[in-house]
Amino acid sequence: MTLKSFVAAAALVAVMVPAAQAQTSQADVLTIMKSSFKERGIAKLDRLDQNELQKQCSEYSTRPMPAPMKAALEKAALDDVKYPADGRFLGDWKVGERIAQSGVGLQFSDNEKTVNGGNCYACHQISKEEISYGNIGPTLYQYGKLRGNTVEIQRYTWARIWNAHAFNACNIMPRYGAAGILSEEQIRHVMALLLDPASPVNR
Amino acid sequence: MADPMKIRAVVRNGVADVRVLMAHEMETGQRKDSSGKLVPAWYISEVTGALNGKQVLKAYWGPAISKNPYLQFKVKGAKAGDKITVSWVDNKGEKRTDEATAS
Amino acid sequence: MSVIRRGAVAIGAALALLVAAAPTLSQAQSNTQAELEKYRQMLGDGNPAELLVMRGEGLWKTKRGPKQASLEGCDLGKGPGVVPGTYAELPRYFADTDSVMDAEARIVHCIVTLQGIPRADAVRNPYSGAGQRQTDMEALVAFVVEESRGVTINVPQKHPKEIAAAQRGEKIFYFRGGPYDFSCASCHGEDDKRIRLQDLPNLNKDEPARRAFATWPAYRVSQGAMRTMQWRIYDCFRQQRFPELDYISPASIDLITFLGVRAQGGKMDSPAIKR
Amino acid sequence: MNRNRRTSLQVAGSAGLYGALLAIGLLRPGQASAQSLEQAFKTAGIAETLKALGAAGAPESKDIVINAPDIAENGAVVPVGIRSGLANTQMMALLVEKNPSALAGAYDILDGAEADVNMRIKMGQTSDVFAVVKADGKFYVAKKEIKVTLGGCGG
Repeated sequence: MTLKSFVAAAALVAVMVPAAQAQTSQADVLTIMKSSFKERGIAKLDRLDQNELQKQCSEYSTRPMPAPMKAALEKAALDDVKYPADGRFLGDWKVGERIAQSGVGLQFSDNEKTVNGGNCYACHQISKEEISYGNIGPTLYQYGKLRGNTVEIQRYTWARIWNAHAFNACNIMPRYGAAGILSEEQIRHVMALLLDPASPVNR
Repeated sequence: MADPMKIRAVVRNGVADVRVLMAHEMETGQRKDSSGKLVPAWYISEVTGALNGKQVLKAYWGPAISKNPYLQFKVKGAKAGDKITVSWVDNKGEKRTDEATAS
Repeated sequence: MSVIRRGAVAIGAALALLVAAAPTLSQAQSNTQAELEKYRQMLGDGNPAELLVMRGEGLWKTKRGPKQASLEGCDLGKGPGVVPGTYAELPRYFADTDSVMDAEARIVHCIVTLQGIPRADAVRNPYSGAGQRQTDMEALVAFVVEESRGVTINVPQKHPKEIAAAQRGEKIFYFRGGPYDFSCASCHGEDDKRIRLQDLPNLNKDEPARRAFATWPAYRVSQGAMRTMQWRIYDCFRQQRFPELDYISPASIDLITFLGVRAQGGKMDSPAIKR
Repeated sequence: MNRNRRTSLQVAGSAGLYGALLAIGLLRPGQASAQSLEQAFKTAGIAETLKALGAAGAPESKDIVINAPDIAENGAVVPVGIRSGLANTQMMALLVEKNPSALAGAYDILDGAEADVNMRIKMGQTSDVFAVVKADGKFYVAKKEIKVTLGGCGG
């Protein structure tokens, strides 16, 4: 092998090895993280301790996750969904709208008394009246009108809000029910915003 | 003492385009501090602009002008080398005057 | 490779959105974007960070601290006393501390070593609060970064510690945690995404990564203050629902190194002005 | 507070004297308008504020241009310009209907200045803004809606 072709080959290898798989280990990173953050108020250091889902989703951020692993994460997420005990899925869409608008809660600048918002408009279009909406998630405008308000759709939507990884492991949406961000009652109100025929979403 | 202003005056076709940045909190009087106490209103209440010492503009402001105020105005009959002077006074009586040469 | 794949996914997603959105809504959205562009352009006319740059320059040249020295002898990577162009090549490895430092860590180092101010004092309150005068640290950073305006970003990857920092930084970028399960990539891994109406740079892509790095520090009109790159990272983690990031901590410098390397070839345009 | 405004007021004399000077043409109307402004800065709503400015019932004019974006990304800083094409423009003011006090700023356009100013204002919410112009002793208005949007994912 000539020096020139060796250099070219080495360069090729360098390009092909994803940087994420270089010598830095996840353990090194966790050590660095833990030494760089401090707890403040409600945000304790244990927030850096990743659960299985977080760990695997981080690991496979830059390369495809093996299908069986993805399926297993999705099954675990779906099994984890807690449906309302009394079978009541829908609350008050007006309260749901306020929850969808609010982005506070769980930050170190919040406290125990802060009522968590759903932050829905940060990522989704929902009602047509709110022009300041994000597009990380799909539009939810006319969500109920397009899908109907059947029990199946209600159960599906509930599960999607509770733990969206049930349908697409490692997607971006927070696990509103599973991670305790919103209460069961709050989720009912958000459900109503999406599904109630009287909600501005469906009018 | 108040921080200096930044004044830029550029002459085109005999008109000086004057842009001024002022360092000021412009407190509305409606904000609460971390202990929940109302922070008193504190804002620039008057600004004057002058060309070679002759007043051409007088502004009266309330606390609805943004923090670190920006003001742009145009002066007729100006040429490069002219002196543009801007002065402000706030509702506590603090004041500041700065000068720029038009280019 | 992953960049290309993600790009393709993003294009697919964008097409799906185009097909799905009703014409009236997408038209309203483009009007919104045009008006926001006008808003941003009008802001660009006068950046209050210029006032802070003037203050920072004065502060840089003022004799302070127990040693009554100015910061004019500070070595920001191009030798003692050289400020122009340095920000565009930071973070970098410094032999005197045997570590990779970003601009803010290096300025703190100079405050401690040249002026004799205790480190704890230098890093105590780096960010100004609501209604407070901007901190000395913010003013100094404003001055230093202004001296690199127009300079090409060239964050070095020569020393093994520089390479290791960028590698750890990439892992931190993808580290999902906290009650929201967010990583940096949750918001900064795809094209043309927004939170509310704020555009999110896709930091996996050259152009947006360059633009993002080039325009921090920036004057944030929503806060009435110029914010530094350290603050940008700190506040992203706050909104990710992580604990509080320490000022100039190793993780922050690793992440900034990764972002700087991703931004290679961009031109510094800071302090910028943003919402 | 408003020490400086009081000073202007004293210079102009009492309101009665000011009016008398105006009437006999010794003072240019629009100049030293501090006396009406003192009150105008305290009023809410457009109608009350126009009244305090002495501009109640002013007609709309197409010669007044409000230069501002339709949408502001943040209410803390909203860039707004007023330009008047009306002959002999003496005073220009900007009012925000839904702010606690409507009057944001007023400008005496003296000899040597063009009737063209740009400023940045705070807006608490989406609102109509009004430009009030006094030209040749008469008042005119123009209006424009500016939408103020919410931002970020932590608020």
